[in-house]
Amino acid sequence: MNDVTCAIKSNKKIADQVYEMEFYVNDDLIERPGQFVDIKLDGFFLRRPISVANKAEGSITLVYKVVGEGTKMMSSLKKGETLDLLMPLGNGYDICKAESTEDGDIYLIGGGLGVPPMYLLASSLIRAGEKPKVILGFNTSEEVFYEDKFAALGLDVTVATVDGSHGIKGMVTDAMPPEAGYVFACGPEPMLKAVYERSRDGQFSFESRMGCGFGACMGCSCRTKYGSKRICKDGPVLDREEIIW
Amino acid sequence: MNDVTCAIKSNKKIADQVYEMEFYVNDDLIERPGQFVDIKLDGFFLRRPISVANKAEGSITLVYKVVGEGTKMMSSLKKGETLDLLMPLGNGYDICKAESTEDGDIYLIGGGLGVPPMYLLASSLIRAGEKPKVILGFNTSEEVFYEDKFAALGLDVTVATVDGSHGIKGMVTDAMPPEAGYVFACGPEPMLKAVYERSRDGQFSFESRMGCGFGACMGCSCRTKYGSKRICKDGPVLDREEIIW
Amino acid sequence: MVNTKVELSGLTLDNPVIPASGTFGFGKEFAEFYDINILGSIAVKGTTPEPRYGNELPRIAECAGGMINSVGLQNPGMKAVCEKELPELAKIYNKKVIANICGSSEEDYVKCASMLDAQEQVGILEINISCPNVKCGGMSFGTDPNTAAELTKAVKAVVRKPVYMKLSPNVTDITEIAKACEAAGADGISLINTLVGMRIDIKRRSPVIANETGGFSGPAIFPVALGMVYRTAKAVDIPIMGIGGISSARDVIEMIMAGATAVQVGAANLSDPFTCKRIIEELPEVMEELGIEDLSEIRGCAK
Amino acid sequence: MVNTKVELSGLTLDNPVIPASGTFGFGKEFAEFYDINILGSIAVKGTTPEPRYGNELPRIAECAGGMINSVGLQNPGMKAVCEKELPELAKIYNKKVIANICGSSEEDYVKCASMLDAQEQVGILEINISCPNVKCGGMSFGTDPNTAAELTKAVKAVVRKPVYMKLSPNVTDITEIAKACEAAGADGISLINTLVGMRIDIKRRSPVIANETGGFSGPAIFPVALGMVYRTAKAVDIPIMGIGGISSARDVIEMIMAGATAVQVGAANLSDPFTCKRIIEELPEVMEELGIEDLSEIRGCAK
Ligand SMILES: Cc1cc2nc3c(=O)[nH]c(=O)nc-3n(C[C@H](O)[C@H](O)[C@H](O)COP(=O)(O)OP(=O)(O)OC[C@H]3O[C@@H](n4cnc5c(N)ncnc54)[C@H](O)[C@@H]3O)c2cc1C
Ligand SMILES: Cc1cc2nc3c(=O)[nH]c(=O)nc-3n(C[C@H](O)[C@H](O)[C@H](O)COP(=O)(O)OP(=O)(O)OC[C@H]3O[C@@H](n4cnc5c(N)ncnc54)[C@H](O)[C@@H]3O)c2cc1C
Ligand SMILES: Cc1cc2nc3c(=O)[nH]c(=O)nc-3n(C[C@H](O)[C@H](O)[C@H](O)COP(=O)(O)O)c2cc1C
Ligand SMILES: Cc1cc2nc3c(=O)[nH]c(=O)nc-3n(C[C@H](O)[C@H](O)[C@H](O)COP(=O)(O)O)c2cc1C
Ligand code: FES
Ligand code: FES
Repeated sequence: MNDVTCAIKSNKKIADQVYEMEFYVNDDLIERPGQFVDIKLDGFFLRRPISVANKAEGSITLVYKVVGEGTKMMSSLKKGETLDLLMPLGNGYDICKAESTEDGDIYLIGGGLGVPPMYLLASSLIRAGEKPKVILGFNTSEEVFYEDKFAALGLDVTVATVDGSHGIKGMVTDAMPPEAGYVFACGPEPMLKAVYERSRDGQFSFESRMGCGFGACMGCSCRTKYGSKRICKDGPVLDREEIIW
Repeated sequence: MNDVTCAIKSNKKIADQVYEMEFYVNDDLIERPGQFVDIKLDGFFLRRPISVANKAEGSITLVYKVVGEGTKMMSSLKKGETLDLLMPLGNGYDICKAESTEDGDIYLIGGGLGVPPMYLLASSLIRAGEKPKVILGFNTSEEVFYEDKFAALGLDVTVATVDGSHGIKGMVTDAMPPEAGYVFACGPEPMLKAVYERSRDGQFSFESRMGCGFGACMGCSCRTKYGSKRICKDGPVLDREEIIW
Repeated sequence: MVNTKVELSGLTLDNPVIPASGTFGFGKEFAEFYDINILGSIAVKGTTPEPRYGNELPRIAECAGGMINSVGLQNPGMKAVCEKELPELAKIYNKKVIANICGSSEEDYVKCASMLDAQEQVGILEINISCPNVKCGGMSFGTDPNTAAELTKAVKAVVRKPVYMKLSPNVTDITEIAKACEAAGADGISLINTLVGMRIDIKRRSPVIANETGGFSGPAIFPVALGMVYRTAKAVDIPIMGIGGISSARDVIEMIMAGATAVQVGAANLSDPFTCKRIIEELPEVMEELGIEDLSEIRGCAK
Repeated sequence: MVNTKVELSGLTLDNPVIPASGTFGFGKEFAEFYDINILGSIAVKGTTPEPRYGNELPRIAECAGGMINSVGLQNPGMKAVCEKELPELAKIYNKKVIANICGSSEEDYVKCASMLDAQEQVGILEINISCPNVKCGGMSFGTDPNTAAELTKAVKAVVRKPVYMKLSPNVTDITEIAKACEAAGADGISLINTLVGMRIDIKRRSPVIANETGGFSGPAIFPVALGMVYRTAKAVDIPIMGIGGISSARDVIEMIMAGATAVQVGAANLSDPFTCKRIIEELPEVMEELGIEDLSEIRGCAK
């Protein structure tokens, strides 16, 4: 774990209320897709956890939605300004586990702000020789982002919007087969649960309000079949078989 | 009273821990020497009261000493940054009262950070046809500021330092006649009291920790011969005859 | 158009925003900043039977997100309040005000309450049994349910206007005190007053405040106030004025969702004199954003 | 060279800075950030006889200058603490630690205290009678002087190590509880634990914390903590660990001037994991600036 101060390379709007921010930082710090950073913002006591959406030589990219005062402040930051981050945090997705399954396609399923970590995950899986199918869910067309980026990776991408204004109408599960072999999912809890029910195996990334973000305070513990786990440290990614709803 | 947002024109060190800051603002807002502004600083709940040291067409100047976190932050502000000020605050010095006395010289006596308001006062008195004598007190030579500026006004200036490293050795009272006719004084309370005892008449400016700075909270009330007065609104300048020590 | 009106013991306020007692004087300093007629009401400075100078200086200390005061109820006494301060306020404010009353004995409270009850301008009597800054009286009335109930009864016996008991947060169980006041006939509860707090000047090696400790308030105390309003709203059926740390329209909504009918804004007026104006202007926008048409829809909705 | 050493019931600490219970786990997460051997001591996570999962999520809410937690004493139980957590901590921390003990009954406390008393690593037993986050036990032991005294006696009867009673600030008069604990044989007092606080999510119209209210701490509560330490230090003769809102070396000095012998740093560790390291590094500089050679010179000097 590191506490790094890094300069903003860019910070721009990419969809309704959604921003993409790139930082200059040693990208080797991020070991796995699904890991996150915890951002200290002036005037806020707690840090803001945001998943890593992408990394390049010497930089990482986050995608975040303005939902409250903290993310609003983030959206006002300019190129050159610096931020204090703790990183890397969380276990992240273990792509080796997916390789070992042999029953059918691998699905990457992201809902809303669960989409960003799927992008770095997709790149990692491709590098490992996999070709996952991508399903992205949003409420409406104005919220859609990253569809083109996933397509540019050469992947099969389906977008579902609740109001049908873009892609198919409905939920991500409406774009899933009745029972998917292996899923990597990130998104709101009701979505995760629906995906869970239509999958045989997989990894699911959870959110929780966090005190520390690095495993010390027990503010984020959840029950699993193997006892209590800290979403910030032992998660945010849990294996399908250990999840208790 | 006004709440103004104004841009910093300059902010520079002029003596040990002492800074001079100039703002762009309508200087007509300042009606009298001895008035002050109350500055909102990011991250601090209460405002910081600072006397107006000088004004020019479209700007005012403050001189302040770094004594704590708030003034430390002020000292780090750069040209072009903006500050939120309440102004003008306080009654200020009434120079008409001094004109009416006929027994001898008018003395301007400033100690430490009581010196700045004396400068605007000196200019006002000169404009009104007076030629006050100026006595400035500091602890040591490194703290001395504005001696040259008073001299440039054509006034007779005496500087006293406690350690004798500049000007005469001693307190401002060591540079005073046994009994001064009319004094305008600003400085630490022990100095004010000593000056009070060596003067027949005059006006004294007091400090107090303030809640509001504009007369609403009674956080700064002091006892006077005419009942309680609010240092921020009915003061900071009190007439000699009303003061109770 | 959203409706910001609220009703408080028969008094209809244009909006729930009321400057808290002691942080707004008798209004005139704020009238220099904006037209104070926009305010729902005004809780004027705490009044005692006799004039009071208050505590020695320094009376103010700064804290992270707030301040400490030990003004000690400096006020000109009930006669001057009725004959001078309130008539002057009437010239610049044309709505009913909330009189805030304090004393050192039951007799003090009763005397002061009955005199202020007779003022037409006064809509509600707020009985401050929670001031941490006065030696006898004040908080001591607010820390024991029986004493609080007796005082409530004594005041209610001599007045016609609604009586709100203003409680101290410096107690083990605020709901007990609130229930005792309700049972004794209080028309409403105002809470919270300041927390006991302190700062030390490490250079001078002594307390910043002459009185050593003082009353701590401002945004820092909001979570404490909210929790007490929430718990008290569940415990009593009379209306609550939510006070403590409010500085934004969102804070107002949070307080009302916790169970408050109206709110008071204290320390925030001092650091930004436009606070109440800003809140009143932002409130309709925030209500629209949250889909709230009328504040009564959300009162106590957080369960 | 200034001397930052302090003595706490016979234990000499290299400096007065101790991470507060519940905000430092059993040290290992912080050891990834810095060498934790610089710490004066460590107050480890509150321990109960049986393992405890704690409260439902969400357990955390943010406030201006602080946070609310309702972890609810999640811990692996005293057996796992003694057999696993403490031995693991011993590998990365070579000084004595402070065991923090909680329970739902006197029996729980006694059981847990006697087991932890037997651990060589433990230098002080801190009895948490102030947790606002557990339904039975916890705070209820800390709000009544008699109950607090009885528990103190019961624990003292079965242990040899110094016993510090950790008190709740959510009481009318903390000095009464502290005096009762002192009379019952406590070796020291730790204060304060968290204030009861709350936040409401105005979009969801419900409390942020699943448990509704929780324990409020962080820089925002510093003035409350300081005032309580100050008043308690005047009321008792046993040493005090000052806790609440500390985030800088200047805060440490202020707490010691109020009467604390050592201090604990809680929530600030969570938002900045380097807080204790920074404080320990800054402390000698601040002492020099203020002309303090030894911390014992200034203990309780603010009068
Ligand atoms: C592991 C993890 C990864 C995340 N990745 C992303 C991402 O890639 N992009 C993105 O837009 N969002 C992400 N989130 C959610 C993001 O952390 C919140 O939207 C953000 O903290 C809201 O801050 P705010 O100040 O704008 O909102 P406010 O509601 O004002 O925040 C108040 C407090 O609640 C916390 N909070 C509010 N919502 C959430 C939430 N959903 N999850 C956790 N804490 C919350 C805040 O951190 C803060 O402490 C992630 C959350 C977690 C736990
Ligand atoms: C009417 C008036 C005019 C002043 N004019 C000047 C001036 O021209 N130049 C100058 O250098 N200083 C002046 N001061 C003093 C100046 O206000 C303080 O030095 C400053 O507020 C310290 O802030 P800080 O955050 O650095 O110190 P801190 O000690 O960290 O401040 C903590 C709190 O105490 C208050 N405080 C601390 N010292 C004083 C003080 N001496 N007077 C009032 N409040 C204080 C602060 O405002 C703040 O609320 C004046 C004070 C008053 C009342
Ligand atoms: C300077 C000052 C003076 C106060 N005077 C009174 C008073 O006279 N009567 C009273 O009931 N409360 C008084 N209070 C308490 C406030 O009315 C309010 O209950 C408290 O400050 C909490 O609100 P806040 O956090 O918004 O400040 C005073 C508060 C301050 C800051
Ligand atoms: C996440 C969290 C968990 C805590 N757990 C405990 C605990 O197990 N035992 C205890 O006595 N106090 C516990 N506390 C209280 C702290 O030890 C401390 O008394 C309090 O937080 C005040 O200090 P602070 O303002 O520095 O946080 C906890 C506090 C926090 C924030
Ligand atoms: S947030 Fe602190 S343990 Fe996970
Ligand atoms: S500081 Fe508020 S009245 Fe003077």
